Amino acid sequence: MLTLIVVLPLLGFLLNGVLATRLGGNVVGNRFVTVVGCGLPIASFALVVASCMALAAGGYVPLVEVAYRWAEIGDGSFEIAFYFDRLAAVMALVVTGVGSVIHVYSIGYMKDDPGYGRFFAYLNVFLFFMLLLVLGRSLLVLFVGWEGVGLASYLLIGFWFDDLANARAGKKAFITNRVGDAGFLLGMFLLYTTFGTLDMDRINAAFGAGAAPAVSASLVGLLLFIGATGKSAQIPLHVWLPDAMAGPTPVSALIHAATMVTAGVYLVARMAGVYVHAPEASAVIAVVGVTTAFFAATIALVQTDIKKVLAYSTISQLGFMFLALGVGAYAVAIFHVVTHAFFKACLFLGAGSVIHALGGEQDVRRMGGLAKKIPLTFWTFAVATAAIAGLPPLAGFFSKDEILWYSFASTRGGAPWLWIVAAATALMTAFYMFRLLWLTFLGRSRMSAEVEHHVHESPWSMTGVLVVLAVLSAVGGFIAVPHFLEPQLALPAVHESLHAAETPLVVVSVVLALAGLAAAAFLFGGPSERVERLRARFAGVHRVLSAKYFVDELYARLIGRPLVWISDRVFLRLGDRALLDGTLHGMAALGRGTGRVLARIQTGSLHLYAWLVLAGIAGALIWSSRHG
Amino acid sequence: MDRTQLLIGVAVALFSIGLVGVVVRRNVLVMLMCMELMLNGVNLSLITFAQQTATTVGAVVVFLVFVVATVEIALAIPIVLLLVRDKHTLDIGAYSELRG
Amino acid sequence: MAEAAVLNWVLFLPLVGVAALAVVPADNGRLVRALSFAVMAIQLALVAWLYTRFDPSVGGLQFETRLPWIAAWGVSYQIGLDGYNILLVLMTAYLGPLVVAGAFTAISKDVKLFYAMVFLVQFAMVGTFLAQDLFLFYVFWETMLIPMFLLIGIWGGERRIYATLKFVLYTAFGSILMLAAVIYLVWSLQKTTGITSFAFADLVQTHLPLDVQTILLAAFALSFAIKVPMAPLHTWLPDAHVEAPTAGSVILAGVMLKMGTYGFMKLGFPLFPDATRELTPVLMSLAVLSIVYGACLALVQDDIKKIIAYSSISHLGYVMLGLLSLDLLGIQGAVIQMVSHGLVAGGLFLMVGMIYERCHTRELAAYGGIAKLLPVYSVFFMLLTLASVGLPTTSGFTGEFLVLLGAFKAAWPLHVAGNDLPLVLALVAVTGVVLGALYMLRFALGFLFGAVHAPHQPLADLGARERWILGLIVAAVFALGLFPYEPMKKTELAAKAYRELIVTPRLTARAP
Amino acid sequence: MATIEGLLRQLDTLLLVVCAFGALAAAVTMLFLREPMRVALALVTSMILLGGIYGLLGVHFVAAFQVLIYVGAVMVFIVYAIMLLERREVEVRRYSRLVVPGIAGLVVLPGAIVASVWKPLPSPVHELGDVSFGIGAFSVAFLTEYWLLFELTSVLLVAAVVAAVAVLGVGRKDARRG
Repeated sequence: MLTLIVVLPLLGFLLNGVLATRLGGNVVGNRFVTVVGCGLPIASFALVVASCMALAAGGYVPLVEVAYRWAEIGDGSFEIAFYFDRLAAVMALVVTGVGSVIHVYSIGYMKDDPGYGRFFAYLNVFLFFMLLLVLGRSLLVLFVGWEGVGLASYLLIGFWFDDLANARAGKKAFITNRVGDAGFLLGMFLLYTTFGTLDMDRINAAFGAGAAPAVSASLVGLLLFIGATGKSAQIPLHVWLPDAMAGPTPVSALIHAATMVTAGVYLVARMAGVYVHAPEASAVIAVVGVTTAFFAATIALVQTDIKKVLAYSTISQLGFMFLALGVGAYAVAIFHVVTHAFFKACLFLGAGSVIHALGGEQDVRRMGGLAKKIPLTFWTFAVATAAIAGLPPLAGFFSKDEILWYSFASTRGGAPWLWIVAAATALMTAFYMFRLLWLTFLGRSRMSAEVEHHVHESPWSMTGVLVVLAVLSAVGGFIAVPHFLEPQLALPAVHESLHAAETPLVVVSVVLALAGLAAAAFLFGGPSERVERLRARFAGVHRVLSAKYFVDELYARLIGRPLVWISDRVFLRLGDRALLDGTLHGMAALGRGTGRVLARIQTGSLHLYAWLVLAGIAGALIWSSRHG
Repeated sequence: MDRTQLLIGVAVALFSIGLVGVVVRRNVLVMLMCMELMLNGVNLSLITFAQQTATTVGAVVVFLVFVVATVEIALAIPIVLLLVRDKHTLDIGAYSELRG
Repeated sequence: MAEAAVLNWVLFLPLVGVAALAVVPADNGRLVRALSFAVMAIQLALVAWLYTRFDPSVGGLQFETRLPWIAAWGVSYQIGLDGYNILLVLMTAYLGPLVVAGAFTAISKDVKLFYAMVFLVQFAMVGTFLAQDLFLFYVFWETMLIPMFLLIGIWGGERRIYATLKFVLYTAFGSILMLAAVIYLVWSLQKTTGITSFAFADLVQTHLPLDVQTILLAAFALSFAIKVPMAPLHTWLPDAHVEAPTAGSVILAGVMLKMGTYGFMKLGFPLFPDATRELTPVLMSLAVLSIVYGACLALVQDDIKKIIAYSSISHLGYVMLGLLSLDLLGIQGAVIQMVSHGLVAGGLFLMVGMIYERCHTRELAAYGGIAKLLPVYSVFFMLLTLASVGLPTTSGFTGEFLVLLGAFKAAWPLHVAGNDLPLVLALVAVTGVVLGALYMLRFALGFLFGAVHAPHQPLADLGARERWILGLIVAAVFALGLFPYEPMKKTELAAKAYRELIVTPRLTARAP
Repeated sequence: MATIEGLLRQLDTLLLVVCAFGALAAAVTMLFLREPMRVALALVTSMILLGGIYGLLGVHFVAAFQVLIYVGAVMVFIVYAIMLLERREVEVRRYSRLVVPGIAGLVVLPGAIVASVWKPLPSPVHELGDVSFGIGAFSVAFLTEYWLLFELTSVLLVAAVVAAVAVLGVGRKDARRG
């Protein structure tokens, strides 16, 4: 059954990819694509639900299903096997559930695109790899899915490849991920070298049994975390995610918000058995996470592209998740993955609906006052915004609040300063999200008359999905994911002395969210001079934030250009052409020159030749008598 | 000085004289004859050693040398004829443009 | 033994093809092409049958033929299949019909001669793989050069003479050294054991002192390293590839480069195990240098054929790394990587040939937005690109992953013991994964995507013949990526034997 | 008897020495004679004397070949060529520019040979001229042990004939065209 869950989307990919594209001559129409492209993920979702029931019926003993043996070398055996436990169940539900609704949403969004079949094929193959990632028992299978989702992301970011910028963004995503993957690979190698297996349950068990002094858990943890930074867009490998917004909006929702980017979180949670024994690695994760959360939030404050704001918000939220992982609250991180999937998917799809309504416009400076024109989109968007801002009792409130709490009080690395940075980030989150809401939907319209005339609410297939997701964003917090995962991923102990602080902290965080709301309302709800004045006051800061701290430029200066320079000048021109070929040509020239000199001897005088023979014989004889 | 040494000495002398003849004389035909002289020197040494060791192989090689000498002359004379027809001289210096 | 007879047929079938071509009228191009294809297809069928008959649980040679050839020198005609060569022979036979079919439209000059040359190359290549006698091996090894030389020299591009000269000089230079080493090796075998033999099985019994081993290994290694090619002996490759006709490039990249790595695996290292262990740091450094150097150079090329040519250098660096790691994973990975590279680079060269037939230029800058113009072509191109990048589910992943895993696994205990070099090399090799993605995606980006521009529009998308060719290659690539179990079982015992041969010391104190 | 045999032996040796020095003297004169015809005669003299040496050594059939093939065929051919070409000859300088190095070579080459190869010979198995083996032994050797070489000589001769004809043919064609 687990195999079938994975294979169904692959089947969809093959059917759509072959029959509905020019490869197979477009033999089927859009209706077929829709049925196959959406039906199979939904079927997959149904199977996941069934598997969950089976899991519950079996008393939550993990289900294992071996598909086939990939390779067997010496004593090492690599199996393609699937593993279904509580964690995998949660993730699989999110992936297939949110995945399915986004598939449905895409029917409307991509309706008139000439690449309709291709789009669904790509979405299906993404789902296939994502399920492989989530359900894989060994790190190898996980890695296959890991790279595969990267591929799907690459293809989907560059979906409209006529514009070279889109294709370039796809390439950037792929390469950045590959950098992380190199670290991931090393982590895998180290684990395999030590334990002779890549099965994650066995590795966790081995660390749990304390039988692993052979290798430092922190080293393994850090190497795997490098992979996670790539996939989950954490500093320093976060640069690809904002550019990835070049893809169609459902892609941004599915891949770059709800599922794929949380793969890093999933990986760390899945390997919790290692990280529990790796306090140094955990500390690094917490610091990287909170730093990423903070800096991404600051950038999001000034972005003007609706999708870019959401992208930086995603990076920031992922930072929160890693913060949770870093302080040992793995189940809480997964909880945030789930709620984040709901509200961020809702936000992205809402943004998609806006973009759809405005005929492709993405700049919030040319929006405003859309609330009345597209009310359904507005209300769902507003709910999701409130959820991400952490207003109770919406989903984001619960998960974020738990993260803040554990970052403050966990005995596994919690610290007040982590809480302070995280709380400041939460404040900024509330601010920039409501800023976005205001700029897009409220206030005066800044649209051109032409665009304004065409504004229309999206079809039901899209708004219906928005409603579903908005409802989930609202009530998702009541799904007690940490509690469900507790038997597998125990929550960290809390410093006893800090118990008293729990309620005040909750109050503070709610106040912070409301403060963000109020600030946004004050700045953007009122006359625009307020914003202008603020921007003028902090012109320098604004420039740095708008330029995303110049990280892209820095990378280009430090890595990109030197690499090309060295390759071109040192390796190609100096190495290959000058030294190697130069030596070769030099030797050839030497040979030719020698030949020319020797040709002088060939005078045509037979006497000379004969004399040379004579001298040669004499010389040879003398030489041989000397040395013989 | 026994016979062997005498004959080998003569053989060496004949070979050397032949070779020097090729070096110093200018007439093509004389040069050809000097080459024959060299071959004769070699033949003499072969026969001498063959006799000394009482084997047939020396005589066999001498026979082969005869054949080669015949062939050489049979080819050299027509070539010389052609060259003379072209250059109207037997002077070897006139043929130096035959070089590659 | 029917199998042994069939194996001989496999070897000599290309010569039969040459003979058959001789009697076919030259002006009947259709017949010439059909005949050539049929012969290659039969060869493939025979090899495939042998592959199924090959028993993976038996070590050593199977389907062996051994006949005395030059008895006085101990030379015999000895061929057979073993774990070392079975996959390579299968791959060579697999590429054969595809190469022939790929050249149907590309070659219009001296068609008969062209196919005759392809047959001769095929004959020599299969022979090199099958030979179990050093003399026979050397004969095939050298025979290979001549038709290849003609293929580039007659049907090549503008600077073909320069390219052929460079190719032949490099390879001939290596061969001469190897010949000298071969003679010395056989001589010393005779001195020490009294056996005069060129058979591999006998030669691996030679015991030699370390310094002699080192010199002989250096001679063999130079010859093989030129063929691989390993940096810094690689500069003949880009020129040869660029000037060669498509079929030539495919043969060159697909099979001929493996001669070098196969030579190392079958001969170079097992014959001189102690020197190999001694020189491993140097050779491994060169392998890793090749990986990085080839990748960096591929990054800055403007000629699409050169990109693939330099990528070959990088990919074969992995093979060398795997072979030198002396870990079973690495060795098996190296074998798979050889086959994978043959398929992927061969496929990419075929694709370059197809676009060249349509647009007559190899300038990367001349292209853009091919995905819009030729969607089917682009799908295949993308798949092969991904295989080249080493994405999971493709054969490239199987090879690279196992090689890197093996290298790391072998390096870690050394690192723990205080020797950091192998670990550092393994780490540098892992960066090749990133660089590989960088240059191939740069290629794909400029080539497939962006605004549409290409010379000689409108362009026709792939026809049925071309789809079949590429489809078969892609199918093999995925088969090897998804189900490497079967093929690796066939090579497992050979990999173990190789490892045993090298880790067992075989020194003597003094020269014979 | 003993004395007669000894006398004969000494006579034998004397003849050998005379022949050897005669051949040598004839060879030396070849270097100095201007007229090719005289050079040819000196060479014939030298060859006949060498034939005498062969005869004295007991290889009579080689001596016969020497006279028949060399003097009878080769030299006649050369003499014929001299007679054919001589009258057109205007003036050929006798010596080349390399006369001094050449003479130096005359000193150096034998010196080198003697210096390098000369060593006390092992006492000969047989005194020279003791064993004489005739045409029979020679023929048997040729037809058994060296049959391949024998066959090859015939091939070589045929090739030479063909080549000579070809050379002359080329010359004729050139002449006609020119």
